[in-house]
Amino acid sequence: MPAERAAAQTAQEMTFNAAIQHALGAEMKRDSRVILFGIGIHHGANFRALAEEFGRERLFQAPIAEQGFTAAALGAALMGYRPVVVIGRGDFLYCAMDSIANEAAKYRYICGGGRFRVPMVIRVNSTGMGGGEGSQHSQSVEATFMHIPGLKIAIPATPADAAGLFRSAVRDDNPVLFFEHRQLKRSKASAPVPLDPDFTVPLGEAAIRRRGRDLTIVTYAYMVQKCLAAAAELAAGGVEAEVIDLRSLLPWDKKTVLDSVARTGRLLVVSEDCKTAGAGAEIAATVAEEGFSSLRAPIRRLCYPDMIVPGTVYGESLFMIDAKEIAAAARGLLGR
Amino acid sequence: MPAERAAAQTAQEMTFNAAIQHALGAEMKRDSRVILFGIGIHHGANFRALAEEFGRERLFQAPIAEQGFTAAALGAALMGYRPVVVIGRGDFLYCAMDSIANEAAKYRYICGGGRFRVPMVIRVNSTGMGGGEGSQHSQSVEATFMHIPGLKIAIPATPADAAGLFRSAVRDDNPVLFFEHRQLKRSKASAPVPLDPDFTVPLGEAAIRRRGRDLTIVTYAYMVQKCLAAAAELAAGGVEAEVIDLRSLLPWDKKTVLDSVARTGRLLVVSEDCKTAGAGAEIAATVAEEGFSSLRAPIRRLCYPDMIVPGTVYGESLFMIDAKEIAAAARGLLGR
Amino acid sequence: MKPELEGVSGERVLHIYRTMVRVRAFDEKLIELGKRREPIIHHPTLGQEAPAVAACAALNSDDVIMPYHRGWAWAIGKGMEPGRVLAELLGKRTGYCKGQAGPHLADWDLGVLGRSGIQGAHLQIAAGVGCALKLEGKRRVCLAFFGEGPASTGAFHEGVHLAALWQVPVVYICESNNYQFAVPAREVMRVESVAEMAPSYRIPGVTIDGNDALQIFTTVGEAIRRARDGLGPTLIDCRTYRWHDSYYQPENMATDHRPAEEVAGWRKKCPILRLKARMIEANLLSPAQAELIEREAEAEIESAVKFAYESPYPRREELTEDVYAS
Amino acid sequence: MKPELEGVSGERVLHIYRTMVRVRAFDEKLIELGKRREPIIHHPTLGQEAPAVAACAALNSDDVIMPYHRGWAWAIGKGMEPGRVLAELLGKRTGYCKGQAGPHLADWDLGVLGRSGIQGAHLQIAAGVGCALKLEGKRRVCLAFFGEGPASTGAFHEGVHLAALWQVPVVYICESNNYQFAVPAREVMRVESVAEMAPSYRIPGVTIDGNDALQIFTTVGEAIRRARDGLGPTLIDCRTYRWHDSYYQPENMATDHRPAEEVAGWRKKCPILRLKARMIEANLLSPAQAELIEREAEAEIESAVKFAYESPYPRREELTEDVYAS
Ligand SMILES: Cc1ncc(C[n+]2csc(CCOP(=O)(O)OP(=O)(O)O)c2C)c(N)n1
Ligand SMILES: Cc1ncc(C[n+]2csc(CCOP(=O)(O)OP(=O)(O)O)c2C)c(N)n1
Ligand SMILES: [Mg+2]
Ligand SMILES: [Mg+2]
Repeated sequence: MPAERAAAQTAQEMTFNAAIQHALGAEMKRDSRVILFGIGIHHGANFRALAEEFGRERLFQAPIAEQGFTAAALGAALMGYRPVVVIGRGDFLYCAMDSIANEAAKYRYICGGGRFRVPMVIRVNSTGMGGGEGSQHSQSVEATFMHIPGLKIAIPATPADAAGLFRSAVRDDNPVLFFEHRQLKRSKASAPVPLDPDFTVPLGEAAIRRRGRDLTIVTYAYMVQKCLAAAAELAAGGVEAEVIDLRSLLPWDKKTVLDSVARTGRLLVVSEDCKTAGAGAEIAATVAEEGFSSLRAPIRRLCYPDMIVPGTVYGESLFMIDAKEIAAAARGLLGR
Repeated sequence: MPAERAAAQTAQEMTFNAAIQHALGAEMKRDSRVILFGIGIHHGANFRALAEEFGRERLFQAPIAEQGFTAAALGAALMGYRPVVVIGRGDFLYCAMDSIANEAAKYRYICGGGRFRVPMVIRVNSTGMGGGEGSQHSQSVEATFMHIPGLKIAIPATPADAAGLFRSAVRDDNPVLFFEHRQLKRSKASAPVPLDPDFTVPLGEAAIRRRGRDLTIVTYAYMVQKCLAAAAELAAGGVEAEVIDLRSLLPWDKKTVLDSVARTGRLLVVSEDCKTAGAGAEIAATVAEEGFSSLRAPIRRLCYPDMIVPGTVYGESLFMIDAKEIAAAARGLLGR
Repeated sequence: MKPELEGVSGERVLHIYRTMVRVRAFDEKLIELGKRREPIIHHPTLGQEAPAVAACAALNSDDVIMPYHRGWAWAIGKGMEPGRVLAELLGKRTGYCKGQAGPHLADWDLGVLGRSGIQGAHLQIAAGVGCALKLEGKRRVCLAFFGEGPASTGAFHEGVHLAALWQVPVVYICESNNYQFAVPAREVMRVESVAEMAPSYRIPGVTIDGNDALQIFTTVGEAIRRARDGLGPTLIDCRTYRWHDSYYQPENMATDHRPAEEVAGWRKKCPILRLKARMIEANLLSPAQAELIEREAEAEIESAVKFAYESPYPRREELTEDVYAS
Repeated sequence: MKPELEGVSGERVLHIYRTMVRVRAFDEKLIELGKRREPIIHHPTLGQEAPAVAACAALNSDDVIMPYHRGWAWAIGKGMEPGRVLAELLGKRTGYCKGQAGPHLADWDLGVLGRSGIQGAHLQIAAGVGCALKLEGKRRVCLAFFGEGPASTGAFHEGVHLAALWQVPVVYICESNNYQFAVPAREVMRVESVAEMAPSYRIPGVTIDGNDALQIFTTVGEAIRRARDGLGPTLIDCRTYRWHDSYYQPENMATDHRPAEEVAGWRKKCPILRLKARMIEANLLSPAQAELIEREAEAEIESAVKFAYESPYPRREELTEDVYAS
């Protein structure tokens, strides 16, 4: 979309992916220090136009070398640039794990004294199930990175949040992992995406997607839709669920969650990652520590089972969490 | 120690490290399929004798290539060998993350049908703080791997457990991470180490190190000592803490923990890893789900703060969890 | 004297030819299914059938392979049945991995050691497979296939280096097809042939015509002999080309920006037609026989499709069994 | 005409000489402290002072370096003060990183970009530093130092390859000292010189005498010029040797199993004595001046030690500030 037209509009309906691309283009225009690293970015559908607009020099096209080009982005960030690293699948973050967890997350600290900054975004083009691409292309790995101080994590559920969080990530002076769920990429939301270059969503702030007094459902990314569908179903049965979309996982919005649980007394955490030591564990543990007195029932986590993602569309379909399951878990918590 | 003498004895006082070396030598003798992979293993103090006894062919000495030789061990395991991979520091597991989390953990599953097995041990020679070696040699990374189905994790606190769990790990048909805390390596325990080649400690079973009715302290590895010291201090003040040493983190012994909390009604989890999304989160979350009705107070996690390990002995010393802090946290839970 | 062609026995030549025809027929069918949005993962290998087929033809049946993502030439070359391959891709219980592996595809009895979705990882795993083969001392070998893409990964460097250090019986076979998905290889590689990297590991590096099945058979055969004799790994770069776009999804937003003449030029170098012409010339094949082989392949693939589609799906519980071995 | 030695200006030669002497004095002092169980991390670099000192001497002050674990030749070579280095190792607030980094050691103003504890990681980070330097267009360069150990890592392969692909101004300088901790390099490497790997990236690879400070200065200088001119990275292997065991801990269970004659032989090739002899011969240095330089170095190190030990420790809160930038 040409900039002139964009300026004329204040908001526009876009897919999740288009919203991020729009924000990326705007950030590259706004700040010449924003540069890209990734595989095939002089050719891929998402990047060709950027290469044309901003010149190939700002898009460091890499071979298959996630460890290497993620570390390279760190190097450029140290010198004052603001790289965005494009990673094809969440699973490939494990290929770059040293560069992320040992280097980028710690580099400011190990250089000491606060003079060094690591303003970089690791943009995960696709995370989660739904493509039948096999167990090394379909994991939800976000919890792994919640445990690494020095990192931040954004994981939006709507096109507008994706745009707003992406801008915040690019402008942040720390390494930010930005996860895009594969099932959201082409989705549009009812709310249009603000085009204002100053529209940002702060890292670390949750959004209450639906108000309710009977229980709190905490979730993020693709599962937000499922939880909202479950909440609608529950409402039909007279149960009012509050649905919180975390939007960021590091830092995550403790206060919004604790306030909600203080009102509802019940917590259901829904996430697509494996249950054990997953994102839900941290939410649940924190509420058991800091919100204990409000709790009127056990906390419940509804997650992907502790297993490996099957390598086919059919196999995946057998394990996808759906609204019915969520509603059933919620009713279970309420003893109904 | 020559085998003849060992056979004559039934148990012997040994350091933690020596207990593991003894078990490793015994396993290599017992099963010729047990082979080693690692850096410097034809020369390092721990391995030279094994190279002499069993021949260098069984010890695949590698250059610095953790990703590569961990994957190589997987390859040998697939073909029926039982490799033990030696990794210098827990932090270096992130260098081998793809080989561990995407390959070894999933390989049996992605090969389908159950004909493939991955009997391998990843022995982490040193994990945790205390050496002043810097933030990339001193992390506690175990929680990262609790989230990866397909793996098992052993993390002993005593020489006898180290020997027994090591044997179980070598005999297990799945990839097992075996963590040796740096502060335990040269420690001896009062209880001698059984030398019987059939002495094993099963993976997934906790040990109650001290009985108590007032609260449950769940911990593992080096923190076990600190928790026992705290329990002694608490006992002097009339508080009886039960101390559970998890010994394994995947699978971990839910039942022992839940049973204990059912008796005490209070849970303190102590671990040296960073708090957010750490091992303690899973324990706390599980108890908040499945032991909620027993809880008479909020759960409390006492962990390393969400920060990076300083690069000096002095810096580390400022952040080490000590018995006093543990005792104070316990008293806090009891409102005393 | 038995008939032979360029030093390869007539029987092997016929086997290679027939296998390539079967691979092609299967590939074309899968592309067709893919375009109909059938839920399968398939990276077409049209035009580059020769390396994997000819290399597998040089193996004994107890040798093993570590394959890669592109196509199923290695699968069929190593003895897998198209019906059970497709069943696996569809997630059917009759697949090689009871429907849980999909494209990862493995078979213990055939020595197909699974296919990681992580580019390059298997080049390291193969080094360790080699350790096992060396220790067991049965002169077995492992072939590891890959595209030129993972030659840029740390996994390649660590894996090939370890194989060389330990002198294990692994042959690394690169199918260089000038592109890595949509990216021209020359934009992301410094060398022209991956074999140029062999000196870093002091192993033999050979660049050959990847559309010449017999040259591949002979070169890989020589590398296999070296491996069996304990002389360590060899790195072979087979120069070839795929005719089709990297993937086939209809909604794939055309990742194929290759010049039409380039594709057309390579189509003329079809490895199947080329072998066929030489066989006919050498009286190893008659046009009628060739026709028959094609018919048989088509019939085989038709019944494979029928088999796969008619097969049942596994139950949910069946897909949770193999996370851990007990 | 200004005096010069083998094409290097007398002033530079003197600087290199003096710096090596200072590095040596500091190193000996740290070994002494280490043996007394003072809580510092130090990998002695005695005998291999030349590469880092001479290479840094070829830089402009606004150029940057990415160092590695062995010794502090790069630190002092790039202008760091021994007192603040030791203060950092001891965890004192007056250290370069206020006592929180220890051996990781960095300084923004001096262009010392920190030292990862992960072998090889910085070879990739350096490639990206090079991207920044290339984009900013000020003809600055980055030197990346390493031992021959990480040449086996995937990080080396990916890092050097990326630097070559992007043609960024990075010079990779390997200090090959025949051992990787206690392991003889020949047991875990196929090549003799890391420079043999340069063809994999189609960049210049040069092997030079790592105990000849002037040859290093000249060779690195040439590589720096290429880098500034946009001709991309160079890989330089400096053949050298460390006299001391890899580490100094008294409880270190003697990891040093090197033949005594081997060590003695290399001691005779001392890079400092060698340069000194040539300088004296060329009338660039008198024995009295040499004596003075040594005295000054000793005095400097004495006061550095005093400074470091007398410095205060940071408070706990100070060490929690830099996890995130705000
Ligand atoms: C670690 C990793 N990064 C990225 C990918 C995505 N990916 C799959 S195939 C491929 C290109 C492979 O190119 P090449 O090896 O030349 O094989 P070809 O497709 O040409 O046959 C990429 C980037 C991956 N699977 N693994
Ligand atoms: C990824 C990783 N693996 C292992 C180590 C432990 N380690 C530190 S230095 C070293 C050997 C380095 O050898 P070399 O590069 O030759 O340097 P030298 O010590 O000889 O100067 C090893 C194995 C590490 N720091 N990082
Ligand atoms: Mg290719
Ligand atoms: Mg060395």
